[in-house]
Amino acid sequence: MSAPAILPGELDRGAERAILHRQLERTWATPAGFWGALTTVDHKTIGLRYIVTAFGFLALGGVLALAMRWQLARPESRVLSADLYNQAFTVHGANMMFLFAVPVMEAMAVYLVPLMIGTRNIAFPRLNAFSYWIYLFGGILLWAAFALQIGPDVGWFAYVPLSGPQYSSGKRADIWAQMITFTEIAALAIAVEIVVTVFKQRAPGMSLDRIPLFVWGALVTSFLVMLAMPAIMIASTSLILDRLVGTHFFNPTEGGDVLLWQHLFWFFGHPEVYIIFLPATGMVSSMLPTFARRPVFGYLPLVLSIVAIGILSFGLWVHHMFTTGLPRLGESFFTASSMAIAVPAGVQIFCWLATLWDGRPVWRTPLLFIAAFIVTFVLGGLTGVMVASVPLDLQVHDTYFVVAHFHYVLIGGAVFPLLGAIYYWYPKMTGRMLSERLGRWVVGLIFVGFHLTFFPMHFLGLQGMPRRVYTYQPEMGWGAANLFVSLSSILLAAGFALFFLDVIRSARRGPVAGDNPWDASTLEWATTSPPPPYNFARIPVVTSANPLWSEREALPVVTGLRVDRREIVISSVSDATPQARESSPRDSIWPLVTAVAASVMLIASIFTPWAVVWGAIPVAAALIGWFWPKGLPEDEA
Amino acid sequence: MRALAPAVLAALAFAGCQRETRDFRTDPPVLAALDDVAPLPNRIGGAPPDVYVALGQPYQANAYALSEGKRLYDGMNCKGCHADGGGGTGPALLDGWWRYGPDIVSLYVTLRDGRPRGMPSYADKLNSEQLWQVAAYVQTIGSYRAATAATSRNDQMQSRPSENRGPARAPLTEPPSR
Amino acid sequence: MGLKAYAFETSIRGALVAGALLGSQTARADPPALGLETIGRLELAWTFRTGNPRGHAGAPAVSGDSIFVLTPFPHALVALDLQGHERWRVVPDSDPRAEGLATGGGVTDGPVLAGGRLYLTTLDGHAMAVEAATGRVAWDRAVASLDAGETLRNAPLVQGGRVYVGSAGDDAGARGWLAALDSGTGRELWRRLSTGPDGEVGIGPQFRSAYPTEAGADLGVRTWPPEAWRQGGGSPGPILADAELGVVVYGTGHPAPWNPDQRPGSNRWTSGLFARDAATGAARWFTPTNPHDEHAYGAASPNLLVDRPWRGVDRKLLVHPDPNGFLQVLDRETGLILSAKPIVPTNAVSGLDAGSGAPVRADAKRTHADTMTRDICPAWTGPVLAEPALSAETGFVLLPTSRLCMDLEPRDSGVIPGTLSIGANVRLKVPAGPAGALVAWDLEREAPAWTAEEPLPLAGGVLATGGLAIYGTLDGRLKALDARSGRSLWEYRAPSGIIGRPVAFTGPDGRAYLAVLAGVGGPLGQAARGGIDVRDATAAGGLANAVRQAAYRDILGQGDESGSLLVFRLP
Amino acid sequence: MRAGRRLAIGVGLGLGLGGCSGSQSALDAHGAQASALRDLMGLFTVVCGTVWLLVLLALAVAVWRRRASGREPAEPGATSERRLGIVVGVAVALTVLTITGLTFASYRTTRGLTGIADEGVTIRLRGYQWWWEATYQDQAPERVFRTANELRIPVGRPVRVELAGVDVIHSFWVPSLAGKQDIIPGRQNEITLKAERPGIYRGQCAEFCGLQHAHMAFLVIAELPENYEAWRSAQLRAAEPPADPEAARGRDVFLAKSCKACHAIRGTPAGGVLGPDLTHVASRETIAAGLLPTTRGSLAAWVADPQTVKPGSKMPLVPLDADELRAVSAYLASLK
Repeated sequence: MSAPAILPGELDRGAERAILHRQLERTWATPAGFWGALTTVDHKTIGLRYIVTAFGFLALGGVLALAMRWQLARPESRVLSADLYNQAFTVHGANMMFLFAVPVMEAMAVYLVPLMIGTRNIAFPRLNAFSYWIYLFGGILLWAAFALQIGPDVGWFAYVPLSGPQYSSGKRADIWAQMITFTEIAALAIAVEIVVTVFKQRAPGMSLDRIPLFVWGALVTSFLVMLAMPAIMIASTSLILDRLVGTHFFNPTEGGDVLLWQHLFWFFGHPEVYIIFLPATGMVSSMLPTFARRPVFGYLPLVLSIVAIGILSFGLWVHHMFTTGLPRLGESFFTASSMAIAVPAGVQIFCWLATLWDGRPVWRTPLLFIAAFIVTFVLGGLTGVMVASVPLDLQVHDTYFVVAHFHYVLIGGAVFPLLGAIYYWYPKMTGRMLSERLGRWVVGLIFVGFHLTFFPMHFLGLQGMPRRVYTYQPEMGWGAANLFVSLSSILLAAGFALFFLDVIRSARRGPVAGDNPWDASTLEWATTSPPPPYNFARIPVVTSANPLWSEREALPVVTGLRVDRREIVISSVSDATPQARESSPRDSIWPLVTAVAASVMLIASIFTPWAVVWGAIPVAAALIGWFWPKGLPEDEA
Repeated sequence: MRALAPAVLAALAFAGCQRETRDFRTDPPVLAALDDVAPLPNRIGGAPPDVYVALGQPYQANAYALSEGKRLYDGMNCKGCHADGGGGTGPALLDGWWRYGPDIVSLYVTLRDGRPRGMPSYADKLNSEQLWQVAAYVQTIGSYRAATAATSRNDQMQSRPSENRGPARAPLTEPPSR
Repeated sequence: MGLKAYAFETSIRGALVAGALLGSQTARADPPALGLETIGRLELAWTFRTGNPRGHAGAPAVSGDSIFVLTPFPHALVALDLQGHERWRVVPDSDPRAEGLATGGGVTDGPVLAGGRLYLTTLDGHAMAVEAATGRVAWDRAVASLDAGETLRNAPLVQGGRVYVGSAGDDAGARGWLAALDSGTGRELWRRLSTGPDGEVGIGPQFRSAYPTEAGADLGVRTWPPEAWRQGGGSPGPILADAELGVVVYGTGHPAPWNPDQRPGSNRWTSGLFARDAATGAARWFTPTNPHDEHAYGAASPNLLVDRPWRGVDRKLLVHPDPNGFLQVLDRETGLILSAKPIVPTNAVSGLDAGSGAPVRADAKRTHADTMTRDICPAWTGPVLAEPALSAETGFVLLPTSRLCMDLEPRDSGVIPGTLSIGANVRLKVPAGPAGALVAWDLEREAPAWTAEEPLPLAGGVLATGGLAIYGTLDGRLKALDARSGRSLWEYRAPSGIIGRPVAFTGPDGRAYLAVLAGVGGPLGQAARGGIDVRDATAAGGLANAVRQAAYRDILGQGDESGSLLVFRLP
Repeated sequence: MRAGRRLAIGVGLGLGLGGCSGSQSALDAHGAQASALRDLMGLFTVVCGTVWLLVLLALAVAVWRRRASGREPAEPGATSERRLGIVVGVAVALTVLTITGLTFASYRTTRGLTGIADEGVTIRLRGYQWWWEATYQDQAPERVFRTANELRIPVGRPVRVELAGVDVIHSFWVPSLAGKQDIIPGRQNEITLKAERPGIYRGQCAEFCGLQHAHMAFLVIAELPENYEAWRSAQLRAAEPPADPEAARGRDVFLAKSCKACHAIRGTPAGGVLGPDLTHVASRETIAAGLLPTTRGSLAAWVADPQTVKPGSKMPLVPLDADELRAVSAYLASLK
């Protein structure tokens, strides 16, 4: 008790651990209570919040999917009206892509990346908080609109002219376009944070070849976000301008082009799939060694595959447009590039199989999810090879075959690893384990339910059932398969329900986990579960790709950081040699204020273009407040 | 604060609610009742039918109805005489000077019964709901009334400022000469 | 020189009839006193306000000491003495529904004076004969049906005891027709249509076209999709008569609707030139000038009959300024096109195919449904809307031209009774440079002798007299040029734009008079009148778009409330 | 009115049962294009299926193969690492080979699709929300006519379908005959059909186009050339004046009510273009874009209450009393 505290401005030169903890706690902790919840900039709190919100949207989107399957269970059914069904599938698609899949992958990165690379907070933590609020408001906008029957009804890729001013009256398409703006701002903010965090805040010694593969996935994903999202921002902004101001970007009569929309959208839309998929492969690569009990096979090929997929993903957007009558030569190029992406994807699969082959698998729920992922994703990838072929795409494009294909890729390729990842990192996030027994049920129900639901859709598509039909005529002969699919979807839903139940129950009642329950090798397991606000009392020093396995006794650490202000270590890009101490911002209400101001501006601009002018004033005021010096220690240097 | 944002959003959305509902099927009795206008003896102005008021004047405030009105305006050859509101063979509608006034009942009567100087009757071309849709759309062309709902812009040749910008505003200074 | 100039003073837009053939009632064309030297002394004697705000096209008729004015719809026929006092006035009953069919500003033309009677047609479909001396209506016949979308715009042609009347109503999808009435009683002698089976069109054994494309039975049906000819348009333009040959010659209007994709085929007998037997109406020849008309040009422009040597041989010529921008010279005995040269900048048509006489269209300016084609020159209004004149002193053809271009977007349009099924969105455009010009065309050289450029298109007719070219402009200037050089000699500022044609005559007092109707309107002037909102670029057939351009804006404010007759006199 | 309404609902609900049939399966190929695509589909399925099974096999062996036990993380040995590396390398090489092979197979099929000689029938097809308008083209304009929601084509002759956009994007798809091609405003696309045997092939709009995207179907009826020519000449004729008095009354009702403003019937003053041309409506197998079989009852149901049968369609409810409805349906049913 009488041990001397570290004085303000003094550095941690090997202080006693308890004192150090107390000091760091005082510096880094988020104030308790409601105010603290609004002002926090802790990447763990925000990351968790993000994850929970995204799973909330997943549940809502799932309910919509069930409603649609109810409607489609019988021919000419009238459970949902055509109008409501069109809103339902649009909101389902937009919700799953923009409010669940991308945000949840980024949220996992927000939570895990600083822990995995051994730093105390993400770069630009206030921007991180702002990103969450904007995302939340965008999600609320979409769902509030749907609840009020003004949900967008133009499909999640909102092709013009259907979503244009003439054929989509009212504000439905505007809400879709503006929701895009919200989620894109949020995603871009995170992408910037992740890139800076990974490049400049790695623990000393974590050179490029020691970065965990999930972090590689998150890094490449962030670059994809930064390169792809501007295309959709341009597209959705042009659409809003067409609709609100009367420009003619997509009006062929006045010199615009309908296909411009599709090019812009898919230039974003295809990388979007990899934005979702790459972090998932990173998760697999990071989890697999823990359960195979050996380091991952082919670290370098895996990293190169991630980068290669990231690059190739920009060269295949046209395979969504094979039926639009583009020149055949160009289409052939995109066939080749679409097929080529199977190669790096194959490299990853083979490396994982090799890891399993050579390892000694421990069959816990995350590994089960990984196995389910391999089985499902390979199938989805192979149907992907089919749709990449111009002639085959002419038959299966816009049918249930494609519906099946992308659910295989997205659920099989991203959601399965994600669920595995939740099982894997849940103890780190909450300090408690999820139920292994329920976990096996979850894997089983979801795996079986998924395949029973989506596999028959391949055949429905080949039998001529187009996607996005709110009903079909009884004589088409699709009734039995659709009924089967609808019934199977209940099984799938039951699996997800069980998962949610487990997650909610275990948060309080699960067995206590301890720091490193899986005996994993990466840095996030080097701190307590859940981690303290400052992540690491002292920043670890990394000497290998699997630090917790190679340094089993005690990790070497860095000392010499100030404890009376938020401070992190800045290191070099390639070798991660320490370069500087840098302050990290404290809690602030201004990100929320800015987010509210920006939301008001964006939503009001659906109704009048003048909102952009008048709405910019509060945003500017909020930003001034955000950056105004407060006289805190963090303001120094 | 966290609860406020949804509340504000909801309030905004509720305001936009009526303008978005889409009722595709109007019962034949309602259709019949919608034709029950009571124009004044000079056939300018008058009372809309009770059912129209009871429904909350749906056609003037509903974006979908206005868009349908616009579609019919084009499809029923209104453009042949009135262009996109600028006039030609028929009088202009964009300006603030209408022969029979801006009242919705006048517009309805004009469309239904025609007017002597070349305006044909559309009673045998549109049903009463469609007549209301066209009347409501035509009303948005003129400069008389600020509307809560805007029509869509055509993807055709741009002939005047975008409808979505709001009601056309005319300089009500010079009366036309005819 | 062997040149025989027909007289062009007989007022009528479209019914330019040889004065010599009309007899002594017609005023003389060559008032000796009005000429290059005297024009500068011309001064306004009086004006007469008609009280009608529509565009005043055509010219008054003059007889002795009377001057007769037919106001636009609703019509009034007014007889004035040479001091401007009203003698009598006839106001025919009018059907206001005609306003709904009055496309292109709804300008009308007339009256025509012949044999002591005034012949006139009304917009709402009546043909009338009125005693010039008393104003008594001799006969009044309803010949056109408003229910079918027909109106009457052009002045009748009176010749050889027959009154020829041509319908209007292409934009309403009415089948065009030409009818001959008995001038004494108004009884209909024959009526020939511009589309449909040979019997109705008047194609028979007499028919001999200069072009093989016109051979075949029932082309008026077979060059249309099934039944489309029933709404086919093709209303006659101004009619000319050649008594020697016993024919009447006129151009037919564009096919309906504008959208070419709704009417594949060459759409006979629209958009071409017809010569018909004056007595029976049987067709003598037909020369298509814009078959399968994609730009709503038609061929109903005002023509000239000229007899003169052509490449060494004396020929009876028809000078036809086609709306596609080419001045065509035809042999009016056979319909053979002898020459075709552009008189305004053109890009829609690059030339004529020698074998068929059909225009060679530029692919870039072809039009299709739902597709916008930009900058088509000339615009649908064509280069020459009003009467050209032959200057007897110089032999030049004086053409009042407009150089407008257009953007055109055809759209599917249905035939809905009582509505104008135009089926196109159109914007007129003023190209760079002058928007109009008076072109003196030298038939000998097949090239312009001189060109007097104008900031605005010319929409009124030209008077050629005493070596002068006299014409009015849309911004209200009445001008006289030297017909040899185009040098400006005299100008008068009228209270309103002029789309009428000046007429010169010698009064009983022996003094030279010049009369012209002022009152802007018509397809190129109606936006000046109010009632058109130029913020809509497609308003008034796309004219609004041109008016929004700086070069055309002068026309605004020319909308004097009422039209007026201006009468000038040499002191 | 009430009778008509009841009739409407009765037929509206009971429809479909006796509806038209017609295959809409990509696997049931009856056209040159569709057959080529089906064969390619077979090749891809076999190759991809094999690959998938191999991966599953590898996974199964990797999971169940016998190995030393122990939970301690093991640092892999250099030889096993090299051996694994070779296996993975070979697998990647095989992947590259397979992918290249499939790509070339795909190219070859594409070349074959575009190589169909272009002669015979040309049809200009336009997609509207939510029906199809077909204009049969011909050098002779008098042989050009419009019909709707049904294409008749001669067997064995290539048929060029020009796809012209009017409102939003639609996609023309007859799975049994050919792949799909989008109809895009502002662009000209085309597709060639060639039916190998007579039959009724159903097609449907494949690109989401709004409310009634689900009910935007059409039939392609392939007939022997002589039947096709007979049909074509019949279509060229104007509608016959109705023979029986009820149908004649129906025509009068049709022309007096708002039907004429949107529909055209050649041979009558009705000349609207907002809806399908009805000149020979009763000669078509279905009405309302493949929704109902053409019978007098379904015509009556459709006219009486289109918004119950196809909610949101652009066909308005035209108030008719029971007599008028009967007469109009008799008239429409007479338009063979």
